Amino acid sequence: MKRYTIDPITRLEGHGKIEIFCNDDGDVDNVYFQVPELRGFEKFCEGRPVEELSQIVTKICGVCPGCHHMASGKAADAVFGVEPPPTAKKIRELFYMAHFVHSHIAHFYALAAPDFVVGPTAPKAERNVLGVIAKVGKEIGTEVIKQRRIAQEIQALLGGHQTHVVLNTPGGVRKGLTEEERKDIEEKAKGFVEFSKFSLKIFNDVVLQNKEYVDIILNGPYSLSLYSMGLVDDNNKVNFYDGKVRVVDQEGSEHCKYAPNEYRDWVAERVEPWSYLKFPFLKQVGWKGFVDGKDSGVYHATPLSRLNASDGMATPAAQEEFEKMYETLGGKPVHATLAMHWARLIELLYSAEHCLELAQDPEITGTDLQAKLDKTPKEGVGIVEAQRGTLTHHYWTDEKGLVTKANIIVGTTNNNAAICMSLKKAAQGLIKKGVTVDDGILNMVEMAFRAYDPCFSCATHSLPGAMPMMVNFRDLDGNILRTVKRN
Amino acid sequence: MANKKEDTKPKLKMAVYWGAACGGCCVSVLDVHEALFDVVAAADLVFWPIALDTKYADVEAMEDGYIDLTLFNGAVRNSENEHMAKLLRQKTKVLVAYGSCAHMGGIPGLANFTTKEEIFKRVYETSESTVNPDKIYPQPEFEVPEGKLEIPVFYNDVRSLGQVVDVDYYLPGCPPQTERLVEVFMAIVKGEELPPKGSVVGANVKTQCEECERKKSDNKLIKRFYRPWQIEDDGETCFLEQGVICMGPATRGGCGVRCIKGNAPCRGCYGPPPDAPDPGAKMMSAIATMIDVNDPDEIQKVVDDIDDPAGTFYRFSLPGSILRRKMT
Amino acid sequence: MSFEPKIVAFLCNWCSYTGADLAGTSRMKYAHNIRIIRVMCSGRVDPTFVLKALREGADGVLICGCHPGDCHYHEGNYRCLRRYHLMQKYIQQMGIESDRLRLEWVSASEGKQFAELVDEMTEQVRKLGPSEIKPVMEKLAV
Amino acid sequence: MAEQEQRIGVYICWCGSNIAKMVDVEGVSEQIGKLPNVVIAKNYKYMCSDPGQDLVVKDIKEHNLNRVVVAACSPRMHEMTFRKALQNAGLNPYLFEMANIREQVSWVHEDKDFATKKAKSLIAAAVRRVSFHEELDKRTVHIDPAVLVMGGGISGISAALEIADAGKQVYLVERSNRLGGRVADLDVTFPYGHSARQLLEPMIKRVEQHPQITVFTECKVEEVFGYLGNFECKVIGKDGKETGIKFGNIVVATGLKNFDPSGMDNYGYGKLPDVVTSVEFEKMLRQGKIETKEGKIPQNVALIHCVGSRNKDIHEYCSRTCCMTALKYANQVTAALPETNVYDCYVDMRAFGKGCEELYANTSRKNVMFLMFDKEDLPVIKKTAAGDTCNMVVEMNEVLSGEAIEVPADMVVLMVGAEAHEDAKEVAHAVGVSMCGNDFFIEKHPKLDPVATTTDGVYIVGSCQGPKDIPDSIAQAGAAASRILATIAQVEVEVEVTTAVVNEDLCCGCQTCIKVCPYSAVTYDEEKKVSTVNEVLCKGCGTCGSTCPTGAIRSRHFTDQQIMSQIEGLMAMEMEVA
Repeated sequence: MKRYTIDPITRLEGHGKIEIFCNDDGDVDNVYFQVPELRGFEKFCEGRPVEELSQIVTKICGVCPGCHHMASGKAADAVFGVEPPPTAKKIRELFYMAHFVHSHIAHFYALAAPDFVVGPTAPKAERNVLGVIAKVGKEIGTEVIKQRRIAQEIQALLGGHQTHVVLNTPGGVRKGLTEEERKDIEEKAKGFVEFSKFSLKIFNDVVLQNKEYVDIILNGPYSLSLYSMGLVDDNNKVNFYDGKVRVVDQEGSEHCKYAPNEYRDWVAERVEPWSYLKFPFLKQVGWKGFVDGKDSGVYHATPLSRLNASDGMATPAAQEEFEKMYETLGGKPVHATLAMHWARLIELLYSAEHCLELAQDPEITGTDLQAKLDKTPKEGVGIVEAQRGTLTHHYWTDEKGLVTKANIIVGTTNNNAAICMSLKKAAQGLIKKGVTVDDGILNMVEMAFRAYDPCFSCATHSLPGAMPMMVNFRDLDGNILRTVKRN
Repeated sequence: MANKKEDTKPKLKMAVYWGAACGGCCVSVLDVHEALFDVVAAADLVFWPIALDTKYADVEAMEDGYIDLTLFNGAVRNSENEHMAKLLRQKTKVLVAYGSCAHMGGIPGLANFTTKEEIFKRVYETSESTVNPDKIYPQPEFEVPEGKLEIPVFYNDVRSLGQVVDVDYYLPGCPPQTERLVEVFMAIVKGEELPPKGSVVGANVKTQCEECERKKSDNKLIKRFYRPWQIEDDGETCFLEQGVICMGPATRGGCGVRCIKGNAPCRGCYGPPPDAPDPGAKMMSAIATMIDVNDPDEIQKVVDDIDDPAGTFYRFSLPGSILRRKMT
Repeated sequence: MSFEPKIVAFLCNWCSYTGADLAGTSRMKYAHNIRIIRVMCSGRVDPTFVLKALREGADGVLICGCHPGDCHYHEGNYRCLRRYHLMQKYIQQMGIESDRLRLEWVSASEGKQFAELVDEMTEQVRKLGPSEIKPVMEKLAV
Repeated sequence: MAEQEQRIGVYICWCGSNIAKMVDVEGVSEQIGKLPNVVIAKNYKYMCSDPGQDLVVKDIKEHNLNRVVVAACSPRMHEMTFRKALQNAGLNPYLFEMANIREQVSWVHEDKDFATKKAKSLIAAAVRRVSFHEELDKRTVHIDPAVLVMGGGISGISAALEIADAGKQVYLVERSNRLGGRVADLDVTFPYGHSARQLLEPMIKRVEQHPQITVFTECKVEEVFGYLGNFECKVIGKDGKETGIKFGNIVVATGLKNFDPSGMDNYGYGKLPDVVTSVEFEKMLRQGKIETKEGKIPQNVALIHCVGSRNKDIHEYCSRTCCMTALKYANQVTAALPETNVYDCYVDMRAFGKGCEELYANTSRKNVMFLMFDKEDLPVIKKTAAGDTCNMVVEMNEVLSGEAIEVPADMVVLMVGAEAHEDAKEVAHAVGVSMCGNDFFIEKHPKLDPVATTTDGVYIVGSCQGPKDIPDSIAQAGAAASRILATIAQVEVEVEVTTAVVNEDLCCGCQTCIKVCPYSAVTYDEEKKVSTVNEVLCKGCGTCGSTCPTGAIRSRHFTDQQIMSQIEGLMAMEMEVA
């Protein structure tokens, strides 16, 4: 048996490791994606005052701290049995939209675009954000940096920090918005909308007009038939901050739609001895191993799954793009892993539009920021959509509001099994007897991985990024015969 | 003269690495925004797992002291963190403990309130969403049908970088304010004289109150303590004078009083001022002294308002404190 | 060899230290396990000192000051009392038995009471057994 | 400090056999000699003796030591002695530390091994600490020569005269409407029977006419501000009139008051008309007629001692003057009424002091019956049935005969004890002196410094410090006066140097320290936005140092570093020998 170690970041450096085992014919036998990190927040949050957690859990992930801050804030609301006043809720959402804009821009331009705008098999040296800029023009590159920064400035304005925000307090927010600030954000939000539309145009011109790319998107190695999960509002429209979690099956019919406090009826987590990261699955379907199909409880929680699980977008322009995507890709649901990039841009547009709506909402400058906390704190669940998947925080407290237990299912963890399977499928499709495993092949494999925008800050804690790769060709004894490295 | 030197000087070789961290420190490096160009102009990033694909093997191949500057963020939580800390120490001229976790253990350091066993039991066994009847725990080495798989050893205790290797400088903050990083970085690039080894850089000597714009007086007499949500913060009076515990007086400035600007009391991520023998004891002493009753029972009542002293006064510094962990 | 507790004591100069001296001049006998450090006022006792003593291997820490109302510096002993209560809560949270830290009032004339206090606390700490703090620290040390 | 090369000399005192018998001084000095930075470790029979001190001085010069540790008795005993020795050797006196291995080791432990081990760790701690000691320079303040005397009794008056005669301004504040205090109530004094009036009146006249003395009667002193050499306060009259005065020293001579026995049922005071207190009896004597309420000559007079004194429920202390006053009465009664029987019911006859034992002896030769009772078993006074030979009986268990007896009495004199004034607390607070359990003021040292207090420039004389007779009170007044005159003569005095100091580079201006200081020595500088310590007001308690959250406030000579190193030294040696 041959053993290839694709070691995105080799074990000793690593924050995620892929082991590919091939049979003697050189075909891929099995693939393991391992996560070497654990920090145990669920345990050491015990004993802390519950309002502390929305600050502590942002340290689960410095890439999407805002998501943990929001999920935690909502869990704390629930613990005290209160809803923030309308103004407070809208300020939270405004912050959250800015967070999405910032994250989605970064992912598309820095991580995804190189593969499409420049080309999956283009020379490594060009296949990066600079290559993208070279292709689309420098002023756009500057625009990317600018928009990302503006989005962060809005977060900092509302949350004190631009990283580890301190916006939320149980039943409210710490800081209101002045009229000047509102006006300023309104202008910035208009910029977001324009830029999002522009980004979709690039995607349209560069990717969709290119048959080869469309093939890649729809091509086998990159598609899995999984359940799709996503948070939806009362009209089953995509919502990041609030609502119920909806799961649809491979054909798009509803498997379940649950309120946050019901999550344990529908989701369960499994432990494998070879990874520190657990493997969530749909409880009612059950764990059937690393296989797709309707009988397997494996699901994904990604921009694509969110769109699959919804009946559309809550803002006009995004809705148009929503319809266009499903039309182009042959109807809902879509199982092509790479379509996640398109879905992500549609979400970017939605975030921008909603950001503008909120900035124009007269209530946003209200002064009632804090609900009265007169109930005895007890237990609560908070669920939001993180960029990288449905994020669940569940706290129990004593009567003083000190945490007695905490349970957390982070965004990327939802996709742990799906990522393993995508990698296996891509590897099986790409690494075959006689095929020279070169940089291009490796990147094609990595594309399957990257599509999930895996934030292993949350789950393992490596940052999403162009992952270094290396394949060792080993003999039966595991001695390295040849090493192929990207670049 | 310095300029002349600069012209001829070869570019700085720089590395960034994370141990047990959240990635926020790395984001703070990315957030130099425009200044990124100055950084790139002045330094070759020879190792940065987020962005570059330099391998562990490549680092090992470097001669000792090859790297001029390493920003190591994150605490030391497992065998892999420890190995990399030691390797990078060996390969680096100036090793900087970057961010609260590397400085004093940070938030991951709160795990020193518990043990490896308790964490595993909670995460892999008793967690309400986990189904694990066979009580399977992750194993450092595990035989799958196809062969042996390995993952790092999870330690019982979290340690700060300085507790594992010799550290040249500490740059505190969760995450460090990007401007501070740029200042320190440029100082090194320009070859300016650096403070004595072991110093904290990129943070003020004075604590938060100096920069804090809230109204302060000597009226630090407290009849009871409040959790932030128990009071209506007037937005302008010193938190302590409103009975809310703020770590500001015992926490270095330099962050731009960012939490306080967000109407939250200082959380202490920038660590204690110079020569503090213990990161939390001084603040504990100050807070207790403010209690404005003398009857033992009344004192106890006020103290009972402080629900989580250890988690409050050592929020970012438990591993770096005198006691370092909970005795079990 | 049987366990001999090591107790570090911080005594205020005016009342307690003088009281301890009185026990001496009156030739009263008490347990040898106590090691006295003199401070001018119990108000000088910084929690850091207590933690340091425990860290360095003390099995118990005793703080003595003037009786309430008798403080040579008026209120120093009350400051100490307040800190003591918070410290107690902290060390218990850190898994340290509360009996390892005590605050007692001893006046300049209470040599006898001081001697009895030392004997009593020594036995109390003996029952608790050796403190595990130093061993744990050595295990953690680089 | 610590980076300078450390050359420490350690000296272990035998204190004769006081230490040597319980601590292996040889072994200790040998082991301590091996500690880092210790240049020499010696042991000697009496370190505090001149040869002992010379030894230190000589070594400092020969081995140019820059730190010295002496392990001997309590620093409260000899720290000053050795600091002076360092000074004589040209070394700053604060580069010295003392380990207390007598009061806190050899005198209190019985196992030589453990005692030796403990001594070692105490000395090791001192060695570690002393290397962080810093040179501290004495500071001086100018002294205002005026003096405030509180209380116009015999003590206050004599102190005022002593000081005023030396040409210094004195402010004498008396709360009542007359000078003279308790002595003015007396007829004659014991043991020699001098007339109190003849003693007192010339003194009072001199005070009233003295150009250097300003007398305030019916006045009280409001809170005193300032410090040695520079005090000030307001004097408030009954009419509310305020006078501000400045002075450099204070004599507290507020005296005491007599115990009121109304609360003691067994004596029936207040119910039985002919049970009188010594105060009331004294008045009869002054008026020259001893007679019962009915105006009859008493055939039997009983004197009862220790009323309100030496009583665990009232005052445990002895009031000192009552025994001799009782003897005085016995003599006065037998002289004035030869037919009258005098019964002196006592607990112990306390006749110390010049002429007192003689007075006792003489009295016992007279027609006086001495009866002893136990202070746990007090006599009971009962009214007798009408027509009885006497109108009262004192029932008591007589100790010497062991019999329960009834003492006939027509008049009973209760020898009431003394107690502190109700407002002693206010006075203590006003001038910053401490009080002991029974509300008398506490001297700086019960043996070595009986008139000074822990607040520099404040002295306590006479019975506000505890019951006293006239000569003792006057002696104390004289002592305080000469102490004060001595300081005034220095024009400037040295003040506490182990004060707190703020490091302005560290202070963040949180102002937590301000309200902590009992002497208002810490203030906030609005300009610099930092706290500052008035080092003259500061008494060096160190509370602000342990309050400061930034570590900006250092308590000189008790710095964190010094105390932490002491802990390290202590435990390091512990571990080694454990």
